[in-house]
Amino acid sequence: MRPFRFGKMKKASEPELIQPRVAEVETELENPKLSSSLADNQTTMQTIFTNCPDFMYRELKIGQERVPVLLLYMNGLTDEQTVNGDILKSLVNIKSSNIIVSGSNTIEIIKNIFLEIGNITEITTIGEVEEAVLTGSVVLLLEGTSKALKIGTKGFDGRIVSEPATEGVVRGPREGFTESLQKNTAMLRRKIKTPNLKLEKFVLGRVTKTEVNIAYLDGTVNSKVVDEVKKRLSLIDVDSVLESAYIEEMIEDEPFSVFPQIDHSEKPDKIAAAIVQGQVAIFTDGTPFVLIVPTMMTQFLQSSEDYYDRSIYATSIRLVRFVFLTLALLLPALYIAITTFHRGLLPTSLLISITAAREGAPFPTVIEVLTMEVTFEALREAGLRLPKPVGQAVSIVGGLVIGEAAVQASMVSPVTVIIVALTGIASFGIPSYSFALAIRILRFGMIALASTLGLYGVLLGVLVMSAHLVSLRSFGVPYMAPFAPFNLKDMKDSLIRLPWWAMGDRPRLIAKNNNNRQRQKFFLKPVPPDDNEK
Amino acid sequence: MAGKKGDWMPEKGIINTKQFVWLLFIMISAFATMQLPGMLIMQAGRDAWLSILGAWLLDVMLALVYAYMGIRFPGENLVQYSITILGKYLGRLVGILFPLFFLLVCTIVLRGSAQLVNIVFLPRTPLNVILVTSYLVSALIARKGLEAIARMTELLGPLYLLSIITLSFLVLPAFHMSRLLPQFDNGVTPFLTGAPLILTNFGVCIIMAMYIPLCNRPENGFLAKFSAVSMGALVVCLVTALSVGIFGIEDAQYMSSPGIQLAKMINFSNYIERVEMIWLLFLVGSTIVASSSLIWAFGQGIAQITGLKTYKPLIYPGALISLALGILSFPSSLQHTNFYHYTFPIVAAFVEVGLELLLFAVALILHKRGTA
Amino acid sequence: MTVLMMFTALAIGLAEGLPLKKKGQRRELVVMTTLLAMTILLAVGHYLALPSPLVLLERWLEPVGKAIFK
Amino acid sequence: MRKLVLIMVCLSIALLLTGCWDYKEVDRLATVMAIGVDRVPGSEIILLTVQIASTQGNGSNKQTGGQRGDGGPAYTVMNSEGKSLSEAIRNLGAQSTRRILISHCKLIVIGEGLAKTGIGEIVDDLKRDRQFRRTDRILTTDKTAKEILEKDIALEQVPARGLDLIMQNFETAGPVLPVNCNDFFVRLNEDPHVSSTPFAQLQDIDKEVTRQLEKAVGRPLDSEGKPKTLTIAKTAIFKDQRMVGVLNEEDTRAHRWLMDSPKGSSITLTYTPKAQPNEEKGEIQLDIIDGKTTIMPQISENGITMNIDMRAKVSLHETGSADVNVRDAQKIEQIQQQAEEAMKRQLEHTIDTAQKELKSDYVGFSENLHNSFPVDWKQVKDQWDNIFPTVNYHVSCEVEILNTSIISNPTLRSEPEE
Repeated sequence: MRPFRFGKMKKASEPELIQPRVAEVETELENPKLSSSLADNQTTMQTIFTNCPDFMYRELKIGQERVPVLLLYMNGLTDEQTVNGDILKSLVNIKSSNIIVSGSNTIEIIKNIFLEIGNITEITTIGEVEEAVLTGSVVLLLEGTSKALKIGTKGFDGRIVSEPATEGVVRGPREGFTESLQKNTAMLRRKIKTPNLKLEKFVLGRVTKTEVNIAYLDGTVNSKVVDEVKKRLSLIDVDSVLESAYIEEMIEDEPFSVFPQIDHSEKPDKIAAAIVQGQVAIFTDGTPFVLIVPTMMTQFLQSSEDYYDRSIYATSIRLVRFVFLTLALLLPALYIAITTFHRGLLPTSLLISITAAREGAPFPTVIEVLTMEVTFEALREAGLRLPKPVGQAVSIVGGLVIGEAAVQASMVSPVTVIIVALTGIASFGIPSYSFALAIRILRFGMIALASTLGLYGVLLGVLVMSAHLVSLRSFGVPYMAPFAPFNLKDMKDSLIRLPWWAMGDRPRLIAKNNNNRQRQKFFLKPVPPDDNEK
Repeated sequence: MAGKKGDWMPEKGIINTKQFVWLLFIMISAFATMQLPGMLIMQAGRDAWLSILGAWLLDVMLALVYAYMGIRFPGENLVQYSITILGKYLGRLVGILFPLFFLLVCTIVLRGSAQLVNIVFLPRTPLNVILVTSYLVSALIARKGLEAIARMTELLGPLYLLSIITLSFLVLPAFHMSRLLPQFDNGVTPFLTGAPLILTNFGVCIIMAMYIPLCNRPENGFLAKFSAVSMGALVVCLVTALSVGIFGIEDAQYMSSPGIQLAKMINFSNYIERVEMIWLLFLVGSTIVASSSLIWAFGQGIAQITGLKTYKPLIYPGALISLALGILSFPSSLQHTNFYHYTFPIVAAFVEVGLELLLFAVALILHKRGTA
Repeated sequence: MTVLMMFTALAIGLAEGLPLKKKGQRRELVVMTTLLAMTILLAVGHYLALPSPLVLLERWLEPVGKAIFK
Repeated sequence: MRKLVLIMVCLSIALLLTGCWDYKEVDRLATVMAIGVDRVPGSEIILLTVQIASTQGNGSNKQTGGQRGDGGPAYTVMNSEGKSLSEAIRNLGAQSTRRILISHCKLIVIGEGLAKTGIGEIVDDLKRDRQFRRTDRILTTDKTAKEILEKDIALEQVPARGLDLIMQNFETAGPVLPVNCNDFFVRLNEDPHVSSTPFAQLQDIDKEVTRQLEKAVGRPLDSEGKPKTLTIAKTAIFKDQRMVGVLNEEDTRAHRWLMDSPKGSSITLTYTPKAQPNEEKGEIQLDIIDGKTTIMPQISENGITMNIDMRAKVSLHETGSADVNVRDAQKIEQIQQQAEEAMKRQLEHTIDTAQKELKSDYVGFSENLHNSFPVDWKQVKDQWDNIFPTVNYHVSCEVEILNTSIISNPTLRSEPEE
């Protein structure tokens, strides 16, 4: 079990109390070494993989001495062609070669001379063998030695690279991550071509043995953050990690916050940009969603396309998103507060039309808004889960029934429908789905406050919410940066986006001391050719 | 995962100079724009806005003392250095007056803002409900520590300043210079008695002595206070001058909150009108944040006097005492106004000027210095 | 009001006090309880129609204030 | 964390138990657009008339849009009485199914009876009530306020809005100085305690016009039942909470010149060419585009003298039958001179009325005296009412014609002038 995180209560001087799990220690305890007898090893493996019809073992004798060799692999996880073509062929070739395969160095010779495969490691324990087989490698066992060879032949037909469904762009790369970790890291490597891009491997989940990689740019990243990420990852001890969300929830700072504190994306370009500006990406095998830490709130209101559009447009769309955010959070609450508490704020003619529209409405405004909001959430959920063609039908029926018939039947006042629809549109305007979820939940709280204390209640709600937001941190970086604490230099990529030539610095709070992006001392601002130069 | 926050948040240097300024600005302006202009106009008539300038000058001089003490006793706030200066027992006796004073200010501020909300916003809602919710929110914020409060002020302070400036622009069409004239109509007496009244209100920012040890650059204390008080004085000055110039002194002096009345006067080209609620939201938000830092200062001060490791468990009890005082001491808004007008300035002057100058003098005479 | 205040004091006492007790921070516990006791004292005093400290302060200082300010 | 949850639970329980005190559905409210106050002659009873915007047939059932379906009026008038304004408002509750919402009220009409007997108590009510605003406009009438509020105003569905629009127009241009509650109160409070409001009248303009036309065409015209028309062209003068008099149209204009500025007003003068001093050549109208009035007090041995200096930049708006060659610089000079004289006459007349007839300083003398000579003002302050009628004044005007609208000379030429 992972220690329950009330850890912040404890003093800063005590972190040594909890030892990070050291891989070697545990494997020695749990995993016996391989035996030097091939038959023993084979029995062990067969007991482990009882009732696993996809577990394959192939015995063959190699060399002139006919040394027995055992190949273990999982059918379907390995690349059949490699196994048949390369490995078997190489092993058979030993017979014809004149190098004598015998003695303790057999395994070295096989590895170094015969196998026409790149990715080979020596392993010594049963656990490692087990893991290697389960992750799609071929394990080669040899009579007379307690070492085994793990031959990387991972071959699994995954999804091909396609356009990500959740983050559509008009301009920008259209490739998205797939479920295969190797493919994903390769896509990243293709974008960042420097040895400074470090990938570190973790295997999480006792049962799922999910491979997790953290990626960062050495020399740019704040090393404290990397250490913190590694520390938190190494503390994870669960049976399964099936999606990056498992990891996200186990390493975030404030587990009970409604706000997501770790951003995720399935776009390689977005991840690459994050890594380049000093963030750490966490790749999880089996999911296209890659986590980005540390995360600030503004990131949830930014889309990767902001950086590909002209900066003036990007800035204005970001401002619009802030308006959207406010509307999505507060519009129903403000509607209730203003119409039922502070009529004065409405223009007189609007007040009269709202009054007229509500004439004869059977339910109080709060109930109306709540019902409509819940209906809207249900419609959205229904549209999301159902098969695509049906989903459209749902939205049509929902729109027609709720928007038109309910008003016609004077069950709901038309203004409420307008408000709820506006709120819905506004919440679609927030680029991050998980952040929009937080806003959707808070909206109901705001409605409750507005209906008891009016605008004053909304004020209290906003104050508590912002107090929570400013005290949040994501891996040591204040969540509300660069607004609070205010940092003028970092503002260039928050509410506004300056043109690329003006973004000379990486965000200070993320990249700490390594924040110089451009090597020039001067701006890269394009200058029209000077007439006088001619 | 122990000490996770500790790694990132050392207790010292958790606020920067900018946040320091906004903390003080919110403190001064929230406290002084609510009811003060009315009282001040009653006291100083048309010269009210001038006496704010006078008070500003006096307060800046007072700030010099506080900033100097902050540097002389590095890493110590005013509770701690009063113990250092006056010894274990007398020092504690004097030192406890500061947190108690902060609690008193908190009581007055929140009661004032709750009354305002009650009268203008929610006339049928019981005052106690408004008070309780305000206290709850400010205690919640205070419990998150000074860092969170400082960031809140950093968000709210500029908004508040902007709201007052916008307000001033919007009511400008109703402003008549002739109502502000003539100055010094009744000699300089109103000016002279007005200045101390507002000084005692500006003086609430002696709370700066609680912030200085937590600031990343304590030597900037004076600068921060200077800019905060200047902005605060500007804000109060604007509100006061506009109130006189719009309502005339006869009406303005009896207004329970001239600022709200100013906001009610907004009628910009017959379209932007009746927006006083919005301004009131900014005002009430500022008072809640300001009082959260007062409750924080109370908790911190008491914790230091009694030698506790953490002040956090004292926040809610402190807020509860303040709430009890606020509810039980004033049967009506009239008593509150009277207390604020006649009694509070005396107490404030004693604590803000008297005690601190005493500490200052004793420190100079006995050659006491901070050790750190 | 009195009952409500005592109830709140009790609630705060429990919410803040239990973790303190668990951690063995006795000093903190004592100070916190004293503060809560003061609230209860205030509330009881109000119930018995005793003047609150602020009212006492006012009785003392208001004449001075009235002499200085209009 | 547990603490936070605990507190949240406490809070939500508290909120749920207590409920919402100020919560009121918008359709349970009656939006007052204007209020009128009258007084029962010889008693303390205040008669309150409120004009409430009606929403019947205005709402969602209206599918066609535009025209109101059933043709009911867009407003309702309710009456109540009480010893004070606030009591009368409370008494409205006895007959209204909806809570009275005053914060949208934009107009307060004071009936003549009340204005003449004193408005002190309703002023206090207006200042104290949180729903009234100091930006509400105030209007006095020679009839009862009830009649004014029951009067339809052409082109507007809700008459209160119409009245408000008329006053809004006055803000930029017009002879009458529009006054909101704030200005009204402040003037009443400040030293000469004299204030003014626009003055509304119900006039039978239509009947009058029809009569004239009938005379002209010599046959009866169909003119039955045309209602009276509401006009706002005069100014009521209040002194010490009582209405002391009404200024006529001309004085109203001059009053605005003195208290506000001549800008937006106009001058009408009867042009007489210099050559034929006895021959009137018709009306000329000048629109004042920009202008400024300054009143400079001066204290000498023989008392206080007010130097009133008015400057106006005008545009020639109408020459009527006055056949003037405006491209002639001399003519322009003549017109300017005559306009100056006309203005001066007007101002003098108004000041005379203030000094002799109404004995109230609505021309802003004391204010300027106070500002310029605060020390001397203190000496005369208490007897200002006696001193004011004796104050000397000196008026000087300056008119400058800036343009002649979009044509220069009149195109209809009669016989040459000289």
